[in-house]
Amino acid sequence: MITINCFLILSALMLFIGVYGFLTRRNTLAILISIELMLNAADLNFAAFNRMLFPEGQEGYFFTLFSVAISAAETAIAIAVMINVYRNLKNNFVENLDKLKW
Amino acid sequence: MDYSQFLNMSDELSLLAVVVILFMADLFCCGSENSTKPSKALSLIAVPLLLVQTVYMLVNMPADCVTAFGDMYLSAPMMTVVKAVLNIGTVIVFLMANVWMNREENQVKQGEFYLLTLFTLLGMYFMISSGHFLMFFIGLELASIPMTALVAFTKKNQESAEAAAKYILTALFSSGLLLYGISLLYGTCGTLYFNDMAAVMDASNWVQLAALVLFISGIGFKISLVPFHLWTADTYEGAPTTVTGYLSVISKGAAAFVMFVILTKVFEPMVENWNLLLFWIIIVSITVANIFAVRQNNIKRFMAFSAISQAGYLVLGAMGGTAQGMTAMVYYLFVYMVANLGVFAIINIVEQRSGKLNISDYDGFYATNPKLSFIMTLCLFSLAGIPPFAGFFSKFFIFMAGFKAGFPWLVFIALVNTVISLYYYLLIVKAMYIKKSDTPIARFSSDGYTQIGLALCAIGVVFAGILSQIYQYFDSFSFGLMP
Amino acid sequence: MNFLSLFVLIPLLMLLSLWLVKGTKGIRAVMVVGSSALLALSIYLTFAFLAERAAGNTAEMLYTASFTWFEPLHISYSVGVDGISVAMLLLSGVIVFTGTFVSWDMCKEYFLWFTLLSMGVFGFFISIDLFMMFMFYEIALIPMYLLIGVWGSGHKEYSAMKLTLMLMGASAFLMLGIFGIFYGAGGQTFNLLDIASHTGGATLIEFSQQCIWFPFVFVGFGVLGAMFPFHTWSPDGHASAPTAVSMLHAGVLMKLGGYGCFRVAIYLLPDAANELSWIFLILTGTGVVYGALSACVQTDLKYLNAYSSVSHCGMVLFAILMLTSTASTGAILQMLSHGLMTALFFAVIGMIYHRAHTRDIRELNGLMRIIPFLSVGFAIAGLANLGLPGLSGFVAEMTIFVGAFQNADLFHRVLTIAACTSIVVAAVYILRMVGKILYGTNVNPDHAKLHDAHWEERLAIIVLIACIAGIGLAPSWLSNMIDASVSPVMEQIQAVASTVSKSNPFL
Amino acid sequence: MATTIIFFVLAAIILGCALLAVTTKHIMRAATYLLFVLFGTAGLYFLMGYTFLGSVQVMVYAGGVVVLYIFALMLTGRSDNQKEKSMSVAKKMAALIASLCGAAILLFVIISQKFAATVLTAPNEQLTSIQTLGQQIIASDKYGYLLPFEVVSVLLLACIVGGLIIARKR
Amino acid sequence: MNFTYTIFILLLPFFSFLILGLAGKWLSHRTAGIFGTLVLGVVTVLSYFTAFEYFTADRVDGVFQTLVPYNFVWLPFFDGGLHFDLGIMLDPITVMMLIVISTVSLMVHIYSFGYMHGERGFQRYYAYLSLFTMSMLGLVMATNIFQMYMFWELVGVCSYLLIGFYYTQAPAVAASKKAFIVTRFADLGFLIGILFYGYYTGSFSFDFTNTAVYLNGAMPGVGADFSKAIAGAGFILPTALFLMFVGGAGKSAMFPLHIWLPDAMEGPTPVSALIHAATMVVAGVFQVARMFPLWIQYAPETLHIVAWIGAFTAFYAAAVACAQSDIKRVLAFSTISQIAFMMVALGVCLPEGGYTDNHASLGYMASMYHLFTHAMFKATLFLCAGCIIHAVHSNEMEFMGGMRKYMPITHITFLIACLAISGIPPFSGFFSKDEILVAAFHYSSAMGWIMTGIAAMTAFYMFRLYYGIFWGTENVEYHEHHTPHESPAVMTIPLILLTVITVTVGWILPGSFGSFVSATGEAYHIHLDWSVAGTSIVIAVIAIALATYIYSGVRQPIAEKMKATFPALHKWAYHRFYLDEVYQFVTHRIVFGIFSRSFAWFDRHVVDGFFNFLAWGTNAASYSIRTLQSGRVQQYAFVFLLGVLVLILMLII
Repeated sequence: MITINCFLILSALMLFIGVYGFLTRRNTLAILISIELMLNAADLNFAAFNRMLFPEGQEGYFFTLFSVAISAAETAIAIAVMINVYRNLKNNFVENLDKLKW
Repeated sequence: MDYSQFLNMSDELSLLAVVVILFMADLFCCGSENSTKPSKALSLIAVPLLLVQTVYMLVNMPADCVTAFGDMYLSAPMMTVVKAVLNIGTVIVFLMANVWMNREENQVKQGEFYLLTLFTLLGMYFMISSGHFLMFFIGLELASIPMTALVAFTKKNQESAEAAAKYILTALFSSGLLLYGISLLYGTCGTLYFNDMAAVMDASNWVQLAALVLFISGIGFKISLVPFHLWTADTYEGAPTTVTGYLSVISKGAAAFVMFVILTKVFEPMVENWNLLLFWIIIVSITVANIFAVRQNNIKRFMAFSAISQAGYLVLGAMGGTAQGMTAMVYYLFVYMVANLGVFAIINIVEQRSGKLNISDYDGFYATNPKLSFIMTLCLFSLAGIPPFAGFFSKFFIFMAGFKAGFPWLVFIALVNTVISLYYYLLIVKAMYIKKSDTPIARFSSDGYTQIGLALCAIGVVFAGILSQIYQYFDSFSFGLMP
Repeated sequence: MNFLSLFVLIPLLMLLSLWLVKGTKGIRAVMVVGSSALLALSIYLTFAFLAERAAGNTAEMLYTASFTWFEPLHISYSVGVDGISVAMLLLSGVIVFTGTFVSWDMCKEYFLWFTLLSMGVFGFFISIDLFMMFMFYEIALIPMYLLIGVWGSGHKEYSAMKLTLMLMGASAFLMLGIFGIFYGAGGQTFNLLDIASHTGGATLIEFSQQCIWFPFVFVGFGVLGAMFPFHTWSPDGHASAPTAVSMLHAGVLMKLGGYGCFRVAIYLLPDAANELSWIFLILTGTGVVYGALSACVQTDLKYLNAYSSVSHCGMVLFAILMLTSTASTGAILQMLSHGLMTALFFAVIGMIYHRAHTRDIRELNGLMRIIPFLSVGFAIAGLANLGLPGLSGFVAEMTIFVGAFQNADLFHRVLTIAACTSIVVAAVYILRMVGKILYGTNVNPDHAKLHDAHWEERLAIIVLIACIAGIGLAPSWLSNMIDASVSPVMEQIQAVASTVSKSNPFL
Repeated sequence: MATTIIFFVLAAIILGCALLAVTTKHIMRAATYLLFVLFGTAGLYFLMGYTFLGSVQVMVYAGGVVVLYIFALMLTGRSDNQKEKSMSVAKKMAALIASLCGAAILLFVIISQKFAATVLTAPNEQLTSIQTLGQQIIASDKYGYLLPFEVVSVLLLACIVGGLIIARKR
Repeated sequence: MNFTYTIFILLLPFFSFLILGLAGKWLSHRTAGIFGTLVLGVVTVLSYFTAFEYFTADRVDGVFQTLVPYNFVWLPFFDGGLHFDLGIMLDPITVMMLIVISTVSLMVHIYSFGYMHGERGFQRYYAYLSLFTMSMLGLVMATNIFQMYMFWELVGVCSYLLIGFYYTQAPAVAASKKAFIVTRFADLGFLIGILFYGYYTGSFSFDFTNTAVYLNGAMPGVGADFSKAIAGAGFILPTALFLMFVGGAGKSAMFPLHIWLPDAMEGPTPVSALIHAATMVVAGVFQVARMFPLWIQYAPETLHIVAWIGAFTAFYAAAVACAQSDIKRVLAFSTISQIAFMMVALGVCLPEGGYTDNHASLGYMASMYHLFTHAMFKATLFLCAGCIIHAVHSNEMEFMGGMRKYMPITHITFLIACLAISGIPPFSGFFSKDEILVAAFHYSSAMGWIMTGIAAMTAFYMFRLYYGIFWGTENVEYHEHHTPHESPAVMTIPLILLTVITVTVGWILPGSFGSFVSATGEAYHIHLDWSVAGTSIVIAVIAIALATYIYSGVRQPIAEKMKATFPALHKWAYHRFYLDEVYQFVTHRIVFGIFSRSFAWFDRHVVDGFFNFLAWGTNAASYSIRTLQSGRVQQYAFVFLLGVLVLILMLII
């Protein structure tokens, strides 16, 4: 019996796995990958809510749709930034991004 | 299908028109990479266009609230006013950017600079006028993503790259949480139209409360409120100075206003709850930022902490969501904008002329550049809230609003913090006037654009407070939960 | 346009012309013309005011005018004067005038800030709108930072910063207090008179509210009035400030504190004043004795005078808190008197310092023989300070003591007598200082050839001495003028005075 | 019943791959695991009957984003860059505890909310048909998405410009 | 009778002060001196004229009228019906004081012309003298206690300025400071007394007719019942009067506030004659006399305390005077002792029969009489001492001896004054002192005998001084270097004039002083009580003989032997029983050393330290939390996340 809670638990776990990844990965691209998990979790939520609770409307559906598009755009820019960092630092480790501090 | 409702969005459309004209201008007038002086034309186009558009917006201002696309787009006169305020700020940023854009390595990129800036501005427009969380989210992203490119604008610069990376990473993290929060709102309300949500909001619903927190964290990231602020200092320091200026007022201000609108519109039944949240966020923001600012040496980083602290004051206007608070907030934003951009314009010109960015480099600045340091002093005093400069009025009014909303002790803590902020603003004044230096910044003359920008800032700082019409103008449009 | 606004307008014009003129002569011309105009205006105001009163105009404030400023917030540009403000304006006029001459050799920027400071001071005294009052109060504070920081001496950066921060900290208290009053009275008007008389939409401020906001307002203004234990900005600040700034600061700016305490804290919050005055009486009473005793062991002339100011200004607040008509009149007289004599003191100290390059009592000797004019000025300032009859200090102190004695309970008696002892201690430190630096024989060869005062310095000293002696010899017109304006406040107090303070453990 | 089984299988795949994606030391593998997660999610969309959404997910994410990642990894692909050393245990533990607390709080909040106990059933084709979607996305009245659609286009344009400015050599 | 011209008695010296003070720089010594003296001459004439007019006017009910030609509110107070008036009041003691002050002042003016000849600051000196004369005249003509206080302070300042006239010399500066501070300290009592008095009686005026009304009935100001109760308890008025007396004790150098007076001798000698012998120092006596109706009616017991304080002071000062070697010091202690006599005389008045009984209040008249005579002969003594110092250039007796041959006029006048102070008839001192002794015996025989004994000590130390100067061992060596010579006429004439007064005033007007000045204002005829007078004469003669025996010879074996026998006593007496050291200890070590220093320390380190600590704390906090901004983006996210979680918990808990 799949209820909305199943989806919510799944997405919540996915979200926090993403968070965990964000907090622990050292490679900036790996961090971005973790972020994809977080965004994906939210997307899943929208779809599930729409389907399970408000099937008569399409708001969640469209939100997911737009969200996917926006995440793609974000990812593109983020990756560009990371490549730019790589050009400057010759590596992609997040702990090297510490010139600006205090 | 009624396309005439696009006309209700004249603000956004006119800005889009400006973008398109600039796009074309960039393409045709100065597109050639060999052209020697492309920049003049572009800024010559951009600034007047933006001004014209501002005037157009204000003249064409709807008399009352307008909606379009089935409440997807909501606008009110106050929103147009805020957009106009943001426009003025952007104009000043463009004016001060000119000297930086004229550098050889940037000349070729200047079209992109104007475009990206205007794209973010457009994003803020949509964010302000959103009537649906989707529009809000898209607007927010449109305001943040091109900003990353702006932060990374001098991409050969390692610090700029680092700043951009930190910015985009934090932005993505926060937008992930925000998106999740919005999904929870959807799950509990069944709709994301602002107009329909307040009716189904319930202060005892924990999911909605969690969503409220996630929303505040997402927007708090844009406003850079503690504890969502940590990117701010690094990004401000690393970003090109003009971009820092833009980030510190325009993007912050728009987000604060949007937060006010959404809190009062959507989260209206939870007013007690978000008051509690903002109460602590404001206290922590102001205090922590002030404490950090005290011992900064890089002036941009210093201004970053100052900006965080100012954000705390700005959000004070949102307490209780009163109409008076809104007026105070917009007024504060306006005053803060002119003063802060004035400071950044000077930081920028100093950086462009001498490459110096440390507070200690400003030792003896008054001896070599009295006029600039005088304007800088005016702006700093305004930021610190010293009369007769506008900052005093805005601080007084925002505290008054906070007091009226029923938070005297919050106001008191904020007031005590103004003393600390005065301390660090005076540190710069001290550096300029009192300290002596063996290697002061050499005497230089600033370019015409910067001069115009500084003149605007100085006029604003001096007159925006004394002339009560400005406040009254804002007040005539403001709205909120209570009068 | 109300002619009181000229008090703000003239400094504004001075600022503008200072900005435009070039060269020392031009600056001096602007300053002399401007400050003379201000002095003349304040003298004219005094006569006009007295004539108006004599003609039977008994309105609480004369020459009132009000223009709505921030309409949504009920802020208006409201001016008006009563006897107290007239006295204070006169004082400010004199000090600004003499201050101009004392800082004869200063540069343009100095005078810009100096004039801004003056504008704040004048504006404060003509305001009857709380917002305006607060605004001018802060306008007067901030130029201090640069004036001390740039043109000061000694630990000037530290002192300037400390002074500014402490005073701004006080204004934080003050601002909250003002909000408390505004909203406590219904949030309809910032006008002092309306709030006090419950007109113009203002309502009675509840007792519990008053008790919350009274300490805020009193401390807010009290810090500027050098209330113990918030006085420590004053010795450092005065010691580091350039001469005319010390004069203006001790002479006028510190008066803002006393004036504000009286005009806002006591006038608008009478119940709380009656209830809570004992706390502040203890503090100010302590300050009076403490300042005087601390002054006894100072070796720096300016520190000495600063501590003496702590004592004298403490006396002002002390008298205000006595809540009697006489004591309050005495407080205002003391403000005037202290303003003039401290200005004179600082002026002479500054001139001596300028010549001898030291202010250490131990290093100065026998100046009477070398620079007799300055020395005599110094001695007269000292004598005024210790309350010599015929000079202003005596008049003020006696009025205060008689007024304070109208409170018959033991608590007030003990404090009053303690405060009286300060006049003995004043004699001790003044005579010690006078004896050490003026008398005896000079042993320092560097000091043997100091030149006596220049004409502009002489002018300043003579004007100040004339004012001190003038008040000291013929005080009754002033006293009557002030008292007529004190009485509305006293009516407020008397309405509640029958209730004895419940919180005072000494009653 | 089948839905239940499929859901749990997909959920297991998603969670497992997600965990692997954030823990594996090889970044290329992480990208691959992400691909699986995204496929899994797409599977869930299909399960809900949101076929179009599922396809978009597969196309945009799997086909676009992950490929982007892989290109980026290639671009930054020096050997020492590919394999990361793990962080200090303390930091990991802190992150783990924070994430677990977060998950616990969020789950607690969600579970405490009594959502309608609708059970996942066969999808209503009418609501999610392409026609309906197509009409809604260009509808300008309520529940129409013309405006976001247009604005997203601006967003994409801005991203192109932004990406250009960052990525191009000069 | 129109006494409006009396205003000039005050105004003329004031203008003289202004002119000499402001324009003195441009005047020659001669002009300044003559100008000052002439003005004072006019004042003296006016004073005498006033006295003549006043005392020849008709009495009403046998009493001289109290006249108030001028009185106006100088400084209004607004509570309790109080106001600070300035005005002129004439009554017998005022008029008497006018004569004393103007006479002595004029003599001193003339005398100073010679004494101060060629001194730097000559104009300033005359300016100060004018100011002093004005203040002193204002003091005695005051219409109310506050006005008296005002001029009281002014004479204090004049005294300060004149003692410190030689301001380049450290002892003079120290002495002037001491004089001012000690009297100022005492004035604190005066002020508080005035405040009490004003509050509970509702008036500062010397017109006591209203006072009783207030005391018995409604009170001004707040808390009528409360104050009434206190006044009913009857210690308020005595307290107030006693506090005022403290002020008077300071000015009149009563023990233990006398310590400033000997040091005040650092000033120019004519100043000592004027201020520290004849006029200012008797202000305390005058003040008690002024308030006498209240004392005798409401505070007789307290008045007796005053008497005992006076008696002790008289004894103490006499004892110290016996051991001093500085001639001005001896005179100073003698002054203290004599003023104490006056104080005793006031103190021994008895309230029996109310204060309308002139006999019970004999001391009042005696005190005033002695004040008058003492002013004359003590001024003479000081001026003589001035001549001697002028001639010898030293104050120490060891440089003198045998001066009679060099300075005959000084010698004679000095001798006459000595006889007067010793109470030998027919000189004036005899008459006045005798009245005092009578009053003392009237009070109690113990007091009478004590005072008689002290009178004998007076005779002894005065003749010790006399012989020390004019006879005794001549310091021949020193005199060969500086041959002493008689002073010029401008200095000797005042001496002679004063001596003439001293000689004549007692017997020319026998018994008539009391008909002018008495406690009730009614004429009181002095008749010598020969039992008392005889005793005192005999004792005085014995004392003089003793002094002659010990000190008149060229060698003084007995004096040496006495010194050797009681070294401690002599040493203690010479050092004035170390009272100065005690004061020094209390003020410097305790008040300044402990209180002031610790306050100053407290201020710098605790109060100021607190604010500095706040600043330091902010900075320290700034450093200590900087790791929050570590530059690691993951930490930023971590904080972000924690923030979100905390906020959620804040809402849902």
